[in-house]
Amino acid sequence: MNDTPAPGSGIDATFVRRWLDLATTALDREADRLTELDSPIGDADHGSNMRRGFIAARTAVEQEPPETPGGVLVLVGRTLISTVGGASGPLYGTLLRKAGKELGEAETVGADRLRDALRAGVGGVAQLGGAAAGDKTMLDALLPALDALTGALDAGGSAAEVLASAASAAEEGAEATTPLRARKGRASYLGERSIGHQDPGATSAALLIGALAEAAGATGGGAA
Amino acid sequence: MNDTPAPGSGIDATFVRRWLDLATTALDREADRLTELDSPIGDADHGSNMRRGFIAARTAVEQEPPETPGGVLVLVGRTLISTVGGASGPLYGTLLRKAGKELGEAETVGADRLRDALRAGVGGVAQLGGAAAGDKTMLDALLPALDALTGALDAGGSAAEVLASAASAAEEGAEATTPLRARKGRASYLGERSIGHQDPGATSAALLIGALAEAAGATGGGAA
Amino acid sequence: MKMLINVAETVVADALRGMAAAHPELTVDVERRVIVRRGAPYEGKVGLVSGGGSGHEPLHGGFVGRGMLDAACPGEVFTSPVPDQMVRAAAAVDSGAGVLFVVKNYTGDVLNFDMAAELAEDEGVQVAKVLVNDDVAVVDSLYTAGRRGTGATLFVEKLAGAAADAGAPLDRVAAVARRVNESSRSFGVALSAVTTPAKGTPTFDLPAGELELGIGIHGEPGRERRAMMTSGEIADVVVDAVVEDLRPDGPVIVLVNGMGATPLLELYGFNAEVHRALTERKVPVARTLVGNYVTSLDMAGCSVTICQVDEELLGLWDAPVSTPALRWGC
Amino acid sequence: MKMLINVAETVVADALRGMAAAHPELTVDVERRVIVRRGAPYEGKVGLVSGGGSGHEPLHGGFVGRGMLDAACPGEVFTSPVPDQMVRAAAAVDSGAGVLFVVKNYTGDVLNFDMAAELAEDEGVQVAKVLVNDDVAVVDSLYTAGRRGTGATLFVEKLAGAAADAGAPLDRVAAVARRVNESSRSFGVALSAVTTPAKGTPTFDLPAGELELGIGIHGEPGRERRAMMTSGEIADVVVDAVVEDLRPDGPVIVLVNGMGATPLLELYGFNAEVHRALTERKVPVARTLVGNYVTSLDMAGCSVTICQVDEELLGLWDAPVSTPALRWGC
Ligand SMILES: Nc1ncnc2c1ncn2[C@@H]1O[C@H](COP(=O)(O)OP(=O)(O)O)[C@@H](O)[C@H]1O
Ligand SMILES: Nc1ncnc2c1ncn2[C@@H]1O[C@H](COP(=O)(O)OP(=O)(O)O)[C@@H](O)[C@H]1O
Ligand SMILES: [Mg+2]
Ligand SMILES: [Mg+2]
Ligand SMILES: [Mg+2]
Ligand SMILES: [Mg+2]
Repeated sequence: MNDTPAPGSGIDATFVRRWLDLATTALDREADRLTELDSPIGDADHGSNMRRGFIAARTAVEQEPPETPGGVLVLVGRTLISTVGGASGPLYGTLLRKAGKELGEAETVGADRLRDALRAGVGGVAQLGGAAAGDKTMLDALLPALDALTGALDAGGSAAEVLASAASAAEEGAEATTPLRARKGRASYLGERSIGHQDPGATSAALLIGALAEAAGATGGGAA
Repeated sequence: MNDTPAPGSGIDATFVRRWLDLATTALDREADRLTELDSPIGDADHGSNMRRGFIAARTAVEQEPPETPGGVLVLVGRTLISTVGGASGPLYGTLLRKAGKELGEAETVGADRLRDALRAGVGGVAQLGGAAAGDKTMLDALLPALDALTGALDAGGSAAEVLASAASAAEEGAEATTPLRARKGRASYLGERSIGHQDPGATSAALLIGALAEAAGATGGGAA
Repeated sequence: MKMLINVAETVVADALRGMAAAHPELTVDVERRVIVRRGAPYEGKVGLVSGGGSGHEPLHGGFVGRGMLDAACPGEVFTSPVPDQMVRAAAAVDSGAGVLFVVKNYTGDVLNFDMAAELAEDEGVQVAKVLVNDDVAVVDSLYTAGRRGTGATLFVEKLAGAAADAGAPLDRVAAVARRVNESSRSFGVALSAVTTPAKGTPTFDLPAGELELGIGIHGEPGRERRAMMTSGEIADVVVDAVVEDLRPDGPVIVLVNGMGATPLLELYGFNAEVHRALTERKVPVARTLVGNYVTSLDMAGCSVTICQVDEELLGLWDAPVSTPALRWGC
Repeated sequence: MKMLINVAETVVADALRGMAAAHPELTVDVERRVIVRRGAPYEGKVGLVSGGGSGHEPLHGGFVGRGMLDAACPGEVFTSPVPDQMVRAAAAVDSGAGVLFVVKNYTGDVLNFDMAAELAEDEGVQVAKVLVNDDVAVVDSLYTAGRRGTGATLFVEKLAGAAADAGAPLDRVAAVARRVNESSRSFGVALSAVTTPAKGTPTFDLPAGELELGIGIHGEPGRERRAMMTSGEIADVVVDAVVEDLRPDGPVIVLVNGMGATPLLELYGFNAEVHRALTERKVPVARTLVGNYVTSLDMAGCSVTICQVDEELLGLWDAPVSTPALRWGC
C-alpha cells in the first residue's frame, strides 16, 4: 500500500480504476466468506454474485477505459446491473451509477465531490430498495461510511484520512448488523432467526469502502 | 424348549403349526439382520419380505387350520407366494408347497417322510430358480440340511436328533456362503464384489430349518 | 456433496445447452440466457415472460410453450436474472399486443424486472407486471420484504398463459394473473438443507430428527424448526397454514410439490394426507397436480399450494398446454 | 434419514391412495394394488400390464393411460409384486385380444410374472411376455442372473403401448416390445446410496469423493467404485458403455434419466454432455427425454438409455400418449 501514492490534487479515472482493481481483488478473496455469511440468513450466493459482477466490471473498464472518474463508476454500475442479478446487482449498480453521474464530466475531483457522489449513490440505494438504517442491509455499512467521510472532511482531513475513517465506519457498521433483525431482503423472512448473523451485503459494502481507502494509500479495509 | 415334547410317533398338523410359530418368531426377531445382510449385496428387503410372508401365513393357518401336516405346509407356501413377492416369495412358496404336496393327505408322518418332503421342496426351488450348490443362495443352506437329515436318518437317529443335525448343517451352510461369489439373484450383479458377505436367503433358510429342530424339542436353530 | 456437474461456474450454461438439445420446440440462447417458444412472437397474442434464479427447475424454462410462457429468463443459481435478459425476451415475444412479466416477489427479482420493464417500454414494448406472493410462511408486514413467490407461480403462468392463448388482451391477461395470485396460498417444509454448486456444502444444518417449517425455495431456513413429524401430521400443519390464510369458500386446485429430492412415492403418499386434511376442513378439491415443479435443487421436502377457482379459472386450468414439464389437452 | 411418510409399512398403500386422489383417470385398487386405466378393457385392444417393486416412480403406475400401459402392479418397495396382482390386472384389461406382460429381468419379477401368466392362462387369458434386460453394467453370462431391466422399460412400454393403441394383435405387440428391448441399452451411475423406508439407513456407504459405476435401480452397489468425475467425464463413460454394446448404425432415442434426487438443472447439464459424447461417436439422436422416469427412491445419480429406432419405432414413439408421467400428442 506504500507504493500507491495518495491522490494528491484529486481523484481521477486512474484512481477509480485502482479502486476497482483493489475492490475486485478483495471480493475475489472474500467471496467464500460472503457466501458463507449469506447461508444462515440468505441463499448462499452473495460472494459469487459480487465476484462475478466486479470481474465483469473490471474487464469492461479495461476493454474501453473511460477517461473520467464518473465515467468509470457509471460503467462499473451498468456492468453490475447487467451481470450480477439478485438484490445486490441493481442496488450496487445503482450506487455506482448514481455516484458516477453525480461526478459528471470532471476529469479530476476532490474528496468533497467524492462525498457528494457517495451521498447520491447511497440515496439511490435507499430509494430503490426502500431500506432504512438498522434494517440489516448494505445501508448499515454505507450510511455510517458516508457520515464518517462527511465528518472527517468537515474536520479538514486529507483524502487518505477521510477515506480511512469512512472505511473503519463501514467495517464497524457491518459488524454492528449482527444483533439486528432483518427487515429487508431475504433475511427478513427469518424474522427473529435473522438475529445473530452479520449481513453479507453490509460486509461487501465495507470491503468496497475499504478498497477506496486502500486506493488512497490508507491502510486497507480489504481485511474487513 | 423343554416344554415342547419330541413328536413321538410322528409329525402332525400341530407339529407343523408349532414350527410355523417358531419360524415366524425367529424371522420377526431376525428381520433387521436379514435386511442388513441384503444391503451390501442386495436391495435391503429380505427381512421385511420374510416377516411379512410368515406373519400372513401364520394368520392364514390360524384362521382356517388345515388338519394335515401337508395341508399346513401347502397353505403356508401359497400364502408366501401371495404375500411376499421378490425372489424369495415364489422360491420359499414353492419349497413349502412342494413339501406339503409330497406329504399328501397323511395325518401323521415319520421323519423319513419329512425328508422326502424336504427333498421335493428343495428340488422345486432348484428347478424354479435354476441355482446349484455354491451359487450363494438359499440352496446352500437347504442342500446341506437335506444331506444331513438324510444321513442322520440312515444312522437311525431320533426325529429330534435328525432335525438338530439338519439345523446345524443349514447354519454351517449359510455361514459358508460368505466367501462364495454369487451366481444367481441380484447379488450376482456385483460379480467379485459379492464375495465376503453372507447370503441373506441362506441365512433365512437356516432359521427355518432351525425352527424345525426347535419344534421337535432339539436346541433351537433360531439363533442361526 | 457430490454433484453431476462440470464446474460450478458453468452449471446454468450447461443446463441451457442440455435444454436446447432436448427441446427443439424451444429456441435457447445459451449465451444470453433466454429460452423462447419457437415461432414467437405469435400474431396478436400477449407474450408471457417470466424468469428467476436457476435451481427451481422445471420452473420457469420447463413451462415455455403453448398455453403457458413465451419466454423464460434463468438467472444464476438462486440469483434473479439481469434486466438485459428480460428486455431481450420481451423483444423476442412481443407481437405488438404487449408482454406480461410474471415476477416472484423477491427483492432481486422485483428490482431486476422493474428495470427491465422500464427499458423494454423505452424500446416500445407495452409491459404489464404481476407479482406472485403466495407464501404464507412469511409474515407480511412492514418488517419483511413481503410474502415470497413460490408454488402459485405455476398457477399464474398456466392460467394467464391459457388466457393469452385464448386471445385475451394484455389488461385481461394481467387481471387473470393477479386474480390467480390473490386466490393462491403456499406453505413449504424442508427435510434437508440445500447444497448450491457455488457453496458446495449445505446452506444450513438440519439434524436427523428435525424439520424446518415455512421454508422458501432458496435454501433459506424456515421460520421454525420442529421435531420430525409423520406425513399426516405435516399435511395437517401445511393445510392449516394455507386454508386458514385463504379461507376458501369454493373448490381449489392443489399442487403437491416436491422440493427436488423427495421421491415421488413419498409425494403421492403425502398427497393422500393433503386430500384427507382438505376434506376434513371441508375444502373441495377440483384438480390435483403432484410432482417436482417448483424445486429447490437437492432439497428434500415439499410444499402445498392451493388456488381457489371458479368456472373461468378452472376452464383455464383445463385448457391445452404443451411445455416440457406440463402438458395436456394438445 | 428423514422421509415424508407415515410408517414404513404403509408407504405403498399411502402412495396408491395419493395416486387415486390425484388421477381420476385411473382406477386404483389400493388394497389389491392394481392400477388400471379407466375404461379398460378397450374393445379389441391388446392389454399391456407391467409392474415391479415400488420405489421407481413414476414407473410403472405413472405410465398407465392411453398409448402406454393398461395396468400396473406395484410391489413393496424394491420387491416384485405377487402373482395375484398380475392375474387380477390381466383379468381387468383383457378384452379378449390378449395381454402382454412387460417384465424387468430380475429373479423375483420373472418368477412372479411367470406364475401369474400360468394362472391367468388357466383363467382363459392369452398372455405373452417380454423380458426387459437392457443394463449393460451386468455381465450377461452363466454367472449372473442376466442383465437387469432398467430404463428401456419406458421405451418398451411406450412403443408397445403405441402399437397396441394402433390395434396391433398380441403377437405383433409382443414382437415390437422385444425389438425395442433388443435395440436398447442402459448404464447407470450413483452419486449417493439409497435409503429404503424399511431399513431407514443407506444401503451402502459412498464416501464424499467417490461414485459407483454400473448401478441398478434397487440401491445395490455397482460393479465398480471410482473417484468422483465431472459430468462430461461421466457422460463419456456411460455413453461408451451403451454405444460399444449396442453399436448403433442409425438414429437413437435417448433417455437421460435421473435416479430421483439429482436436480433437473444437473440432469439437463448432463444431457448436454451426453449429446456431445454421442455426437463425437457419430450416433445421431432422433429424440431426447430428460427427467426422473425410472428412479431409485432418493438416490442421486443418473442413467442413460439409448434405443436405436427405424421409421416404425420412431413413429410409435411420436404417437399420442396420455399418462400421468408421459404425455404428448393428445
Ligand atoms: N431492500 C434492500 N435494500 C438494501 N440492501 C438490500 C436490500 N435487500 C437486500 N439487500 C442487501 O443485499 C444483500 C444480499 O445480496 P445477494 O445475496 O447478492 O442478493 P439476493 O438476496 O438476491 O440473493 C443483503 O445482505 C443486503 O445487504
Ligand atoms: N435363483 C435363485 N435360486 C435360489 N435362491 C435364490 C435365487 N435368487 C435369489 N435367491 C435367494 O433369494 C434371496 C433374496 O431374497 P429377497 O431379498 O427376499 O428377494 P429379492 O432378491 O427379490 O429382493 C437371496 O439371498 C438368495 O438366497
Ligand atoms: Mg443471496
Ligand atoms: Mg432383496
Ligand atoms: Mg440470490
Ligand atoms: Mg427385493
